Amino acid sequence: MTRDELKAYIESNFVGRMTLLESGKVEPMYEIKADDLIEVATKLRDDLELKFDFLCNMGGVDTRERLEVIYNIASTSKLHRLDFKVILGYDSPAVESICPVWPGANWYEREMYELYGIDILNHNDLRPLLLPEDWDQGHPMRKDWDAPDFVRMPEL
Amino acid sequence: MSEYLSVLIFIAVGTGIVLFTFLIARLIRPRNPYPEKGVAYECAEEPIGDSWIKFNPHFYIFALIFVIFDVEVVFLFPWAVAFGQLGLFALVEMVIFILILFFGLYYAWKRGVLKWV
Amino acid sequence: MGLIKKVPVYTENIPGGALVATSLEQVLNFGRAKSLWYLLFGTACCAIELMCTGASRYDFDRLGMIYRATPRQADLILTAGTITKKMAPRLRKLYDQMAEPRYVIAMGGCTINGGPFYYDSYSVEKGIDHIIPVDIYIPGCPPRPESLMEGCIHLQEVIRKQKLSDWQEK
Amino acid sequence: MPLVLMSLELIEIFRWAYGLLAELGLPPVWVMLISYGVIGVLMFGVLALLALFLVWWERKVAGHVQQRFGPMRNGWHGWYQTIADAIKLLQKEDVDIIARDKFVFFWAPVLCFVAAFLAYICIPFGKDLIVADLNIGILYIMAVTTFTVIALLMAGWGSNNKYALFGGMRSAAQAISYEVPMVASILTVIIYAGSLSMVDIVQSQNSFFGWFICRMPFGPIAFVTYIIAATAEANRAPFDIPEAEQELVAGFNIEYSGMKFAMFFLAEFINLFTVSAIAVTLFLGGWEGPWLPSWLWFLLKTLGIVFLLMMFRWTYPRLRVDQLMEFAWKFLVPVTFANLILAATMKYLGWYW
Amino acid sequence: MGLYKDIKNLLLGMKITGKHLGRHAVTIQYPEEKWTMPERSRGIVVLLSDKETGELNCTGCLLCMRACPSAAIRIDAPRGEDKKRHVKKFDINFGICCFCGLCEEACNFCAIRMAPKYEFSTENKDDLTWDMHKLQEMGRDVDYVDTRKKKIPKPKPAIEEKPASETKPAEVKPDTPKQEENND
Amino acid sequence: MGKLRTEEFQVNMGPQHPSTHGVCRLLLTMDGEKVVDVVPHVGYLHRSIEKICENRTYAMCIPVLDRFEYVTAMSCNYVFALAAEKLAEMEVPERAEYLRVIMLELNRIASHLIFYGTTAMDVGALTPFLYGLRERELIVDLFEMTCGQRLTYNYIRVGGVSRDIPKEFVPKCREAVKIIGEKLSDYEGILNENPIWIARMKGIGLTDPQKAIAWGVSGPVLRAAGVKHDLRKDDPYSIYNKFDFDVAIRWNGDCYDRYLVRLDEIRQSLKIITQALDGLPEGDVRAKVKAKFKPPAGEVYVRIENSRGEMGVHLVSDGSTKPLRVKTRGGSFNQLQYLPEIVRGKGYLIADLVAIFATFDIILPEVDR
Repeated sequence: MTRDELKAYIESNFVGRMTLLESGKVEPMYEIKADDLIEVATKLRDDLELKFDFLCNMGGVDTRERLEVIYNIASTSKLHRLDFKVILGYDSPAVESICPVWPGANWYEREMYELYGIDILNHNDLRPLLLPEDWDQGHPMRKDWDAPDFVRMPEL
Repeated sequence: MSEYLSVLIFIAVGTGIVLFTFLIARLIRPRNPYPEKGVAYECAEEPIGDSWIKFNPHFYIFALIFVIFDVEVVFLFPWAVAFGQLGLFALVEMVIFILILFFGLYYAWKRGVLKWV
Repeated sequence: MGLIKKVPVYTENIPGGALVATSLEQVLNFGRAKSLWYLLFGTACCAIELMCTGASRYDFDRLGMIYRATPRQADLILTAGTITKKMAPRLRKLYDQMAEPRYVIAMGGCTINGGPFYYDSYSVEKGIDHIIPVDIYIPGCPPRPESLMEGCIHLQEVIRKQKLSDWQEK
Repeated sequence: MPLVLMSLELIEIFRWAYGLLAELGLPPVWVMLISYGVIGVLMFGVLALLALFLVWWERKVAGHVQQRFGPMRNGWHGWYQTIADAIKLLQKEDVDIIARDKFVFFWAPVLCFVAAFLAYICIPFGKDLIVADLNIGILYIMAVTTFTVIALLMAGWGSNNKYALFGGMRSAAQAISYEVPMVASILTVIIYAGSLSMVDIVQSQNSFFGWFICRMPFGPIAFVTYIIAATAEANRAPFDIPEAEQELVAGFNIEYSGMKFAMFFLAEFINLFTVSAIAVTLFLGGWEGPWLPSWLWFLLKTLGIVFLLMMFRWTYPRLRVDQLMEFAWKFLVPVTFANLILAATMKYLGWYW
Repeated sequence: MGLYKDIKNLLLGMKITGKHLGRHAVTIQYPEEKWTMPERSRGIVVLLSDKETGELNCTGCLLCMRACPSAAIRIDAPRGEDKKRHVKKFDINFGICCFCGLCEEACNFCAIRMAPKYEFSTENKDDLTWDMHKLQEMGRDVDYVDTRKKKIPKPKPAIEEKPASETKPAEVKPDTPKQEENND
Repeated sequence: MGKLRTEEFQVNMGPQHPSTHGVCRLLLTMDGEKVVDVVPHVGYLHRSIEKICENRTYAMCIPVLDRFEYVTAMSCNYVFALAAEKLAEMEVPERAEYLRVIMLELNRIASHLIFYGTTAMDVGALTPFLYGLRERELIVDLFEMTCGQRLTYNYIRVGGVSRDIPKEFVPKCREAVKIIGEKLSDYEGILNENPIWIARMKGIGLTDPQKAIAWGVSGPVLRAAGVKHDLRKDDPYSIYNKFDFDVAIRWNGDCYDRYLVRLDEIRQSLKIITQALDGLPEGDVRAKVKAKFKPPAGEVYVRIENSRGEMGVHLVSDGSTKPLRVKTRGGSFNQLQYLPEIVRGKGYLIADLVAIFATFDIILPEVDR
């Protein structure tokens, strides 16, 4: 499907569940409510017209105002692509694990959990992935994160 | 039997020289043991569990098959040496002997013993 | 054990003893310098250059340097690549497990000071000299194979200047 | 002068020295003890030099196969590179490993070396140039070199390291598996030689077409199977699974450093030379050859086989451990025994030359 | 049949390695013979000096310092009474430098350059922070095309410069738009 | 002989192990020689590249991202430049696009040559490793001639490439292409049909295409399992639609096929380079970019076909000179995740695991970042 067809299709089939955002520059970027995530994701994957079977990438974003979880998905058979995100607040951010939909999300979610402190619900294995085993300094990818031995780039 | 004396002497000489080099090395090498140094090397990680473990038993089955064949080979050596003087009877008998053993090997093969894992 | 350290002391009073001690020193240093077996230890970009140095174009073997996979038989750690905070205890462990005499070459910016990851990085160790003693620093990101070889030749020269009496200090 | 050199048989020197010793008037037992002792020390020297040379040569061969040079910076083409290595290893610390079996750990390299060393009692380096021509020669060598396996198993067990244990187990399984086809290949020769003595075996192949490798059709088969089994026995690639670097880091010698490691290293190369020497003795006519002195012929032929084994190492990938076993039991053992029966039948029928 | 094929392929492998055995090595034996570095090689950062006066070209504009992604360059160039900057300190820490060449591109005054040199191992970490003088010393023998605008070329060096400018036209060309954009 | 059970035990493979290609730690649960389970532990090379990029300007990000996947640093440069260009809706001169394609494909070959070498080495053949690296040097020479570095290029920039190629580049590149094309027969001769190699590789590490897609596996690993998925064809970026090349594909999904796919890809890359060299237009190599490059606020995810699969960047801009978020994605990340799936319970030996790991061509910076 071309980009416009995709937009139209989603508009007609996901009424109220996926909101088109303006920030997406190339591919359409949608917002999905956190509690609706699994259902929409499953539908995106299983819909015969869409067939988004491939999770390219996912990760957290700290925009200084809120936390976001971005998902970039693609279809290996239909060759189209789509982005969507879940917007979260700073206090106790949590998002449902989408491993049941795309198992490849496993490590991305672990990474997000430790780097952004976004809790992943129903994830069976949230051991630290990238940080040392004895890390106790919080979630370093947050913009306001700081630590005693963290050297910021000098403003030159 | 004087030739066999050489074996003994060689064992003594070989062991002696090796121990002598160890001694020399002991005199000139540095020595600085501390507990971390003695930890078993396991790819820069702390080893998990004991390394003296019950190992895969298939290893012993190989050893058993080997013993059978080695015994056979022991019989074959005098047969081979004296083969020139023995004649047809020895040939046929040894062929039968080998075939019996191969039947054993075949049996082991079919039972899947000849698999390392 | 440790007898060799006393050789210069014993030979001091014998005529020509100093000569014996020096030539012994030279022979032993020659062995150490010319046969640096390095530990196969590469973490990041520098490891690729280390591989290239071992390959046909540059041929590390010419300098008498071959790799050993186990630290027990290695004389030299070429810390090829970034050492992160998670990796630092492992590097220390590897260094501990090496048999003496042992040497360390800090290859590339990351190991010297953290390199491009000095600022703003929450997980990179800023210089491996906090973890293990370093003999030679080779700047570069990553250093060219020639730089690496130059560093190794530099290390060989350093080793050849060592004195019998201060061998076991390190 | 060159002609004199060419006909120089080393054995004359030994005969002359023995004569001197005998004239001293010592009791004969003492003469024997002293002469064997001196020969043992000499042999050690020769083997150490040989191993140093082989290590250097291996590195050169590897280098040139890979379009590089190998050691270059110590002497002409790095000829004293391995001497530097030896001096280095001599002054390398011997790491004290926690919780190991100290006794086993210490004696493993000694046993490994001695086992390799003992084989040299009855390897004929030249005409009459043999320490002791044991009448069970080849059987003795087979028996003695197998001790290496026990040494490797000891090393693996004593190291208190899982990788070392893997290496030890693998080496034991490998060595016992390849022992059978190796012996079977050797037996093919023995049927024709009619003797176990190494000297007799060489003397029974007195012309080029008398070499056992040229005896059709079983000779070449026996030779090839022997070379394969020997490569495995010497733990050489593609059968070097006990110390497979990419799997087991360094295998059984993972915890060894300094001189103890050097002994394993030395034994490995001595074993390499041993299996090549046996191949030469059994299949390639031993010291036989025109023009040159016999020991030189022997050396050249052996180094040729060593070179072949080195080329194997630098060409082929490594077999997996179970494939290695299956290859031994399901291919080599049947083939060698069939070949043995074939050889025996032909000998009985007289269809050979 | 399978056996025959296997043996053939094993021998083929031997043939290939054997073939290489006879060929000459591709090795460059480093300390004796050296690889001629291409002139664009980013070996080390140097400061260039004026070809006539021998003084540093650097004007202390801090462009390179701001362009450096790893903040390895430290410049102290306060404005003097004549409103011009005078370079007091120009340190580069090669333990941080990532040899990306952005400083060279940022510079409008032919003052900083990546030179094809690479032999700088030291025993002391502090030796890797080079000051102005060492950087200048290293840059003495680096040939470059003077593209500064303020200089009025005198007749004498113009002749000398000609062959140099012919050898690297490719290098000058992409630099030109870069300079314009930095002047914005 | 299933009745004979022995103790299961755990062995660490890595972080310092000859065949983990860097600092991956595989915690193996073993039963004798058999691998029962494998748990990858990563993060030993986590250098916080994403955090660093958030505090650098767009131009400065590129040298940092060079270190993200150093084996194919050109791709890292390119994917970030592409994302920034998409954000700023910038046009790139045609010559620059051609140069980019040449560099990307050369780098793909260089990466596959390293793959060839390391895989051969992991399986025990030492000489092919040096042969692979020998030809890689030719490519590295070309890079050094063009951008001055052997490994971290910083060549492809936002708006084009940093410099035009030197004069002697084109003939030298043609020569390198020719030599590599010739040497490929050597590579294949020494390994492809070698019975030991086949025994070690065939039927080992079977990947299931549907599962692989679900796990996000991409690149040669996926193509070896029979999925014709190549972003150069499926989602063409740059000017790949101008070139005539085939997608290398195999169907069995075992180690041997993964190896063959990569060798085929070298061939296809050579083909693309030849076409690109033939069609190389004259002109500028870099669009005008302001010194203070500020793309408008927005976000974009771009992906390209790297030698290890899909490489992508999700770039979020808030309209300032520095990106708000750079989320990188490397093929190895998903492949390493998928690795336990195909090893667990299949009864592979350590040697098989080494071969699988090698043919997945995992390198750790891409996983750890």
